Amino acid sequence: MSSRFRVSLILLAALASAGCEREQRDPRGKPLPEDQSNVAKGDPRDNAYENVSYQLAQGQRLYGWMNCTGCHAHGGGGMGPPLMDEEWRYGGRMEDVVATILNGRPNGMPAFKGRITEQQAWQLAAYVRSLSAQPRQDVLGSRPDKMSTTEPATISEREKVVDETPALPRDEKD
Amino acid sequence: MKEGPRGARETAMFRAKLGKMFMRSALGQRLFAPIVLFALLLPAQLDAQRARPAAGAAPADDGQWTMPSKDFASTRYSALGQINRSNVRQLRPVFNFDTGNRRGHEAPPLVIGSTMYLVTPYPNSVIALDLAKPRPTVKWTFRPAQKRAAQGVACCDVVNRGAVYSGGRLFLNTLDGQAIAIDAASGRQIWRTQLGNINKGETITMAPLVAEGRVLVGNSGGEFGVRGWIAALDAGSGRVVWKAYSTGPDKDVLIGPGFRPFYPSDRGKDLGVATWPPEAWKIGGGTVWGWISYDPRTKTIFYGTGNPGPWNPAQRPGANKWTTGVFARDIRTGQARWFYQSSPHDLYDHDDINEQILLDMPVGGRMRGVLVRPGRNGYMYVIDRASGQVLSADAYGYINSARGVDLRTGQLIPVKEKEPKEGRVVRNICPAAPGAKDWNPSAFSPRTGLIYVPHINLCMDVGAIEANYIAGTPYVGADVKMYPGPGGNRGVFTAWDPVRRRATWELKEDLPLWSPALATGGDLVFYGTMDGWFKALDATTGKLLWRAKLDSGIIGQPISYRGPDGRQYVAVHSGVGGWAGAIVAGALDPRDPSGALGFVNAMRDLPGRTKAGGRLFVFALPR
Amino acid sequence: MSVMSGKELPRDGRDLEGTELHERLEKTWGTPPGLWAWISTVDHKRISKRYIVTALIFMLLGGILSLVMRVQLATPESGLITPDRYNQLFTMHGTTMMFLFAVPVMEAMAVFLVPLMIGTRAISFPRLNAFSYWIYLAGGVLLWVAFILNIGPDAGWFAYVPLSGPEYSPGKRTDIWAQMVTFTEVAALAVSVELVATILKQRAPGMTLSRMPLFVWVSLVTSFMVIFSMPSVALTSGFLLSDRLVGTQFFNPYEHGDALLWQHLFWFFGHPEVYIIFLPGVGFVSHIVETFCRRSVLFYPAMVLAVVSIGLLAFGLWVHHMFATGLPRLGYAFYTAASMAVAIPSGVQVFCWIATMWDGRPRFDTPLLYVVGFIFTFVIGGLTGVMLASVPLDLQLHDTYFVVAHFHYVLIGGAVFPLLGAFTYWFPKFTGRMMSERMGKWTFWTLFLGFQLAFAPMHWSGILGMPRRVYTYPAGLGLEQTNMLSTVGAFAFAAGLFMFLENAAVSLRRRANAGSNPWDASGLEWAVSSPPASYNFAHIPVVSSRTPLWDNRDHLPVMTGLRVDDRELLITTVMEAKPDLREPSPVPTAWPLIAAIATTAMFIASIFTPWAVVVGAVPTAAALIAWFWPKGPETPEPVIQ
Amino acid sequence: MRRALPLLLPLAGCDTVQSMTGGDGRQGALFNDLFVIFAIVTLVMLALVLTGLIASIFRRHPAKSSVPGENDEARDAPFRPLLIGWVALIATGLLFLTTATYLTDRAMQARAPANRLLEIEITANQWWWDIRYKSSKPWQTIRTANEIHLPVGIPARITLKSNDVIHSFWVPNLAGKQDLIPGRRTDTVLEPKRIGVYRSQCAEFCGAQHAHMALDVTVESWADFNAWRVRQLTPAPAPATPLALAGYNYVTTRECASCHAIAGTPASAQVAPDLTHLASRRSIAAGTFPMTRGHLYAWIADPQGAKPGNNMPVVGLEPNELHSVIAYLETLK
Repeated sequence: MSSRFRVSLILLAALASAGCEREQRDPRGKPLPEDQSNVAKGDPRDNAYENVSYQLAQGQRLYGWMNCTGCHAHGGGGMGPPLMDEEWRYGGRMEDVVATILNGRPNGMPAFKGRITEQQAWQLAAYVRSLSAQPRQDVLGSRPDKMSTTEPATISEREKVVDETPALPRDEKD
Repeated sequence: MKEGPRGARETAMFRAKLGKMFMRSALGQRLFAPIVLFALLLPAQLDAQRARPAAGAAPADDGQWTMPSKDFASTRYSALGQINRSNVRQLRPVFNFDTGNRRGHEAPPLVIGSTMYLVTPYPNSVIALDLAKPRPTVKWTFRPAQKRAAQGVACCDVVNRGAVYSGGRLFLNTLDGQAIAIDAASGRQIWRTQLGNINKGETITMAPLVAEGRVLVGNSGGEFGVRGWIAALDAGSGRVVWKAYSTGPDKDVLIGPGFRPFYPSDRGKDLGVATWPPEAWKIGGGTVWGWISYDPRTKTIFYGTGNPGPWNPAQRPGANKWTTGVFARDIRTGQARWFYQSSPHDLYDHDDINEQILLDMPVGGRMRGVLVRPGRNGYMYVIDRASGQVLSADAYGYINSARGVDLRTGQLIPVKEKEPKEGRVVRNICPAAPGAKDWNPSAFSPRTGLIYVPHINLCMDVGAIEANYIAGTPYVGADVKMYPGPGGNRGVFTAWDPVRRRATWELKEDLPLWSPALATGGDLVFYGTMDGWFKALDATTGKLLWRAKLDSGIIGQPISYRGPDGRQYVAVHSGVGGWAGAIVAGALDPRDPSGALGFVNAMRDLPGRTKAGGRLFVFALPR
Repeated sequence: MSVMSGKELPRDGRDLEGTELHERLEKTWGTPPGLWAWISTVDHKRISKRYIVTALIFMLLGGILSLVMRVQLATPESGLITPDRYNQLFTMHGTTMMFLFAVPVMEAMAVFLVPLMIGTRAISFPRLNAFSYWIYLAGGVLLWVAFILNIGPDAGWFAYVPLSGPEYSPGKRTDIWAQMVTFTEVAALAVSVELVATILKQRAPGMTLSRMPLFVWVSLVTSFMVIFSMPSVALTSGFLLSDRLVGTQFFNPYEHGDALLWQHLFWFFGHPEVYIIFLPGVGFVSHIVETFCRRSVLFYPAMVLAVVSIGLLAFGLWVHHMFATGLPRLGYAFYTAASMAVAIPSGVQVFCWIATMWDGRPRFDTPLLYVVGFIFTFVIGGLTGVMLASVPLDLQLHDTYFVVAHFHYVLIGGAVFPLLGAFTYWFPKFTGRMMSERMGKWTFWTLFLGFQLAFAPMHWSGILGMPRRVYTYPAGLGLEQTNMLSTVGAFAFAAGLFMFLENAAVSLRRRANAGSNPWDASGLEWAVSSPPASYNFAHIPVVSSRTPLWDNRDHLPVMTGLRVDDRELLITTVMEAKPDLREPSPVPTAWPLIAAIATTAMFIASIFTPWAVVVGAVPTAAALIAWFWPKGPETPEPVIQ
Repeated sequence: MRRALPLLLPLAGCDTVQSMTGGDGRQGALFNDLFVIFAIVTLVMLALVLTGLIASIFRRHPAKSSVPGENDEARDAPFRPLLIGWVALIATGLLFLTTATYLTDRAMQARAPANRLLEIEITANQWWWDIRYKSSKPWQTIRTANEIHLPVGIPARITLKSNDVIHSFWVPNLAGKQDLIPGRRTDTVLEPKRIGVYRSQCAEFCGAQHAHMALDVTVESWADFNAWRVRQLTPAPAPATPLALAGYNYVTTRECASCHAIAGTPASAQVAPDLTHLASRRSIAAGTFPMTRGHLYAWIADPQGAKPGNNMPVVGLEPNELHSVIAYLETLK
């Protein structure tokens, strides 16, 4: 009985660590680590933001509030490049995305340093990475309460449009 | 033009009778009939049944192409007739030139003498080609110094709509908000004036208009909460002579005692403030990024103002003067003469920046000096040039967001259910945000009296959300998905008879038409499609006579000119892009239907049908 | 007519008596000691006891949460717990009390009592009964483990969308809540189906519908209510899960979903739910009143009619939870009238109990004290309910502490007091031991006064403008005193509950001394030994009145003819309870547990990936196939008269 | 009669700024009348039940010897008229209450003529109130937050919408609740009868800071209201001191300007409360603190301290920045 009890305790602890990480709600964000010598291992804030549902949800809200949508749409891009594909012009790690957001990039990405807090930049970066399915998929909610951007709209039924071109002797092509 | 309606009809009847009498007489039949017929019928057509370009605004064709709209009346009509309906099938490319740029090429080539000038999208290089050589070569290239960050605040691809030649100089605008004059011979910069501030989201994409020694320039950035303006620069020095804003107090808008709008709703003090919530006019848009026409007789410019910001209408209750309307201004002082607002309190991003073709034509039996403009909102407006009165407004595309235009008040009659609302997607709004027709201008042929309108047939779903203004970032407040309108075709090419107020013929195109039209004296119309077909139609019947597939989709402005060898040439840029082609030019992800402000949803097939490019193509008949 | 038998059967035990019969039956029906038997048992009494103990543990846990909340609210702007945690606390409190305590404990009481009251040897579908317990346990454990891991739901027990939707409730908190609802509704539906079948088809011969004990009537009505209302919440929590997990648009107003759809569907379940909890209390009270006043409850037909009409009315007043949403005003009048009309059957019941006390010879033992406490508290709760039915009053009182006070008066007054009375009353039947009467009286008064102290001031808190579900309130609004009183009262009430459990625990350690009918009650459940044998009745009793043990004090007529070497039940007709068939009853098996484990794994995994539904369907189907695999001809045989 | 309600509520003591007993609005007063009617009827019913209960407990019951359950059905009969009477009494009472409900509801619904209405639009957000006073003249639209002013005696139509989850608008002293539901538009009318200061609080659970989502309601004379309205239309004054100027520069160009607007400055963001007349308001952070310098410091230095989970981030201002920002904000009267 006691060994079974111990096993279930261990299982519970494992669950706890998995569950707690995703479910943490820290409205102040994670402070910068004191010791920066371990940079090679990656910033410890990576997981604290992108595997935490609350931070991703905050990032999702800020993505709208800070007008990211205006240029990058809901990941498909527009004035700015798409964010939902695998391509990263300036690097796709959390630190790179945060740097892009805070410092801007020369071809038009404005710098948000001084306009948003560093914590918000991390939240945004986590959300941006989720657009291309980088973090765990069970962390972010399925959809926001906004217009669906996963379904194409086709209210007017599209008919096949016949090209009314007569047969030509030859089509010029360079 | 003081002929009354009865007078015109009687004159025409008299001439017709006279013609019949001559035809019946043996003498007439044998000797004089052809000559007399020609002499009698031509003026009859011009006077009674047909529109013609405004007197003085469209001088006789010299075979050159000095400004994007061809002339001040904006006809895009070349009188050259060497290429005509019978020989167009032999048209073939004579040379092409790679601009080295892969974004949307909306600019036309200019031809002055034996030199052709090209303007590329950002970085807006100007390339002079020597046409005198058998294989045209580059005479010089001008690369304006400009800020790279400007690319980030260009709403709809980093396009440029062309330069203007005047008095030995080329004038062009750069994306980062400069107006530049260069010496056409050497490519040397003469002056440059910084007009726009990209940190606020201001860019310039329009082609300037030069007249009376003034260079007219307006800003872009209606999706960034900028305040729209048009400025007149001294062509010699680049000094700003006047600057008229599209919102704000009358003194900023250059509204003075000479302002006589036709409709009472446009009269009143400081309407540019009073028709907005407090402070909203400062970030209210009304940019001037489209086409300017000029009537030299009255020294009046006509231009349209862009959409109010943000798109979400709930954030700007009121009529939002002076956005989405047409201004008539004195070119010398900038003082407004009249204004007409086609979409008060715009709901759908229906910028009113489309071309205005200045015509003299019979309206209700009387010749009137009018401007005709196919509006974004789907109505073909005929407006009196002198008074600003709307003489007619007829739908030329499918519209379900409005019931029509009340000609008594000039007001658009909106359909309440189609008004975008916060919290709920409004579906199936037609026409969509780019309107029934976007920037790409129509052409007018005095030979057929028809206006050739390349336009689009898209509807959309809009989910309005509260937009947040942060300087230098988009200020839109709407999620949009566009899709083909009724019929399933996304583009339409319409030949519109402005006198009879209806389409003479119409051609469905699968893809939206984003390229302007060109009409020629050979009774041909040219236009391009986004999958790269360059087409020539019979101007009277709309029959497709010739087409050629180019390496990339066409959104450029086709022109026609007489080369140094005396032959007629037709030239156009390929290079897909712009708002409609952003999915290719910007390599957008088709999985997100809201991409490019919702245009991606309608263009998901485009990447499979064309690729990015940027190349000038010149066609001619075989020697 | 005392004996009706089938044709001569060699093994039917008709000639057996006393110990030999007991041994034969115990061999057939009993559960041998050992873990395996413990897992595989299908005895309704054992499963009911598990249910009750589990539900009480959940009640204690939920109660502890309420004490923490009361400490937080004792003083204004208290910083004891964070708002995030507080929101989890009240959500867990409401969810635990409604889904994991109140409904299961009421159904568990019915699972124990109904077969005994109607004179049958087992509940129908006993394996389903076992399955329902395991599923219920899994749902409860899921919720509480999640809470301990800081994944407790935090959107309130009615989880209004869009707050509970994918955008505003990030993480898995609400998914766990919604899936817990799925677990408990499966369990409740299963039990309800068993009860309906048992009540309609397994009553002792002669127990016509008009002789059915009131608690059995109540169980029948609540079971039907569960069957009709639970699908509504199943549907809507399914919508919520699919919105949250696969991005459907049921509740997204932008995509023409509707936030109010949730409220309609939830309250179409939620309001009947209140009566599902309260009606068993009516049954308990009726039995206690009868026994301790030594007189059957007045106007049995009126009582039955009242119960049935409450059951029907319960489905016609869900909108009174939604008066503030701005629905069309005209419709409100109907819901106001329907809500107020509930006062009529309730008034009839209260009248009948009081008149029974008046006309009977009441002996104020602890169970009857609970009835008195119940009547006082429930009438107050009912009258504030009449106030809340009035639209103009509700628009002010809605979602304030006035409502909190109201529903605690109704639910604690109307359901928990009768339940505690019922525990005391049937404790000898469950355990064979009496609870301490002296301790019981102390307990009652502590609970009663503690309750009034805790909840009466909440009416004032509400009127002074305190909304419910606030983790704190500002000073200076006059809320300090009322909240402090409530906190003190809550602790007194908690002390009372502790005394009750203490009393039960101490009593359990005493010698079994209760005898089969310690209270001299009238129902069939008192005809069997305390605690009842595994087979309940050695012979199936035959009934000729509503109070068989009072009317046949010397010898209860019985019928024989059921096998003793195999599990067999007597099936009677629906209306007249005439013997009809002999139906085999399933033997113990572990398949319900295995099926429950498979189902649980599928439900929980589906929170993390929708593919779990597909993958998890395989083991679930396998377990069910094994469970239902036919084991030979087991057709029911007719009873030959 | 409306003054009778407090008498029924001994603990209430006095009317507070957030109490149903106030009856300071037309609907609130009608509520009080109806509540008193209900209270009287229900108390009478309660008294009847308790009388019966106590009487049947304490009456002298028959001797214990007789057999239980004997002749029960026969003994039911004498109680039948009593039961019928009791049911009739309840039904009459309910009918009376239903009628009173209906009449009160009708009276509450009675709308004033449209030309006398004040039009206000309230948008709920997690966890603050966005207020717009509409006008047929768009430039006279007022935007403010977490505070409404109402002229006494004039009905104000309030249009309600929500930007995120369901909230409920409730000024207990003036009128009942009305939910704000995303995707729907609801409305209510407030008609204050007495000059005073009241407090409104969100009444539908809306997430982490539901408890701190309050709205100050000032009911004042027509003249005072108009003065307030004119003041609200004026843009923020230019900063006068060097310290305020430093604050102005920070507020209008840095993090603050990404969410807040101050009329007359470049800050025009709209997702957070408008700050143009911040210092003239009664409270900070949707009724969380009173408007004092100390609380302003506390709020801006650490918004997650007293209102954890709200959407204002911890910016981490340096002390000198904090001083200047506060100095500037205090000029926004």
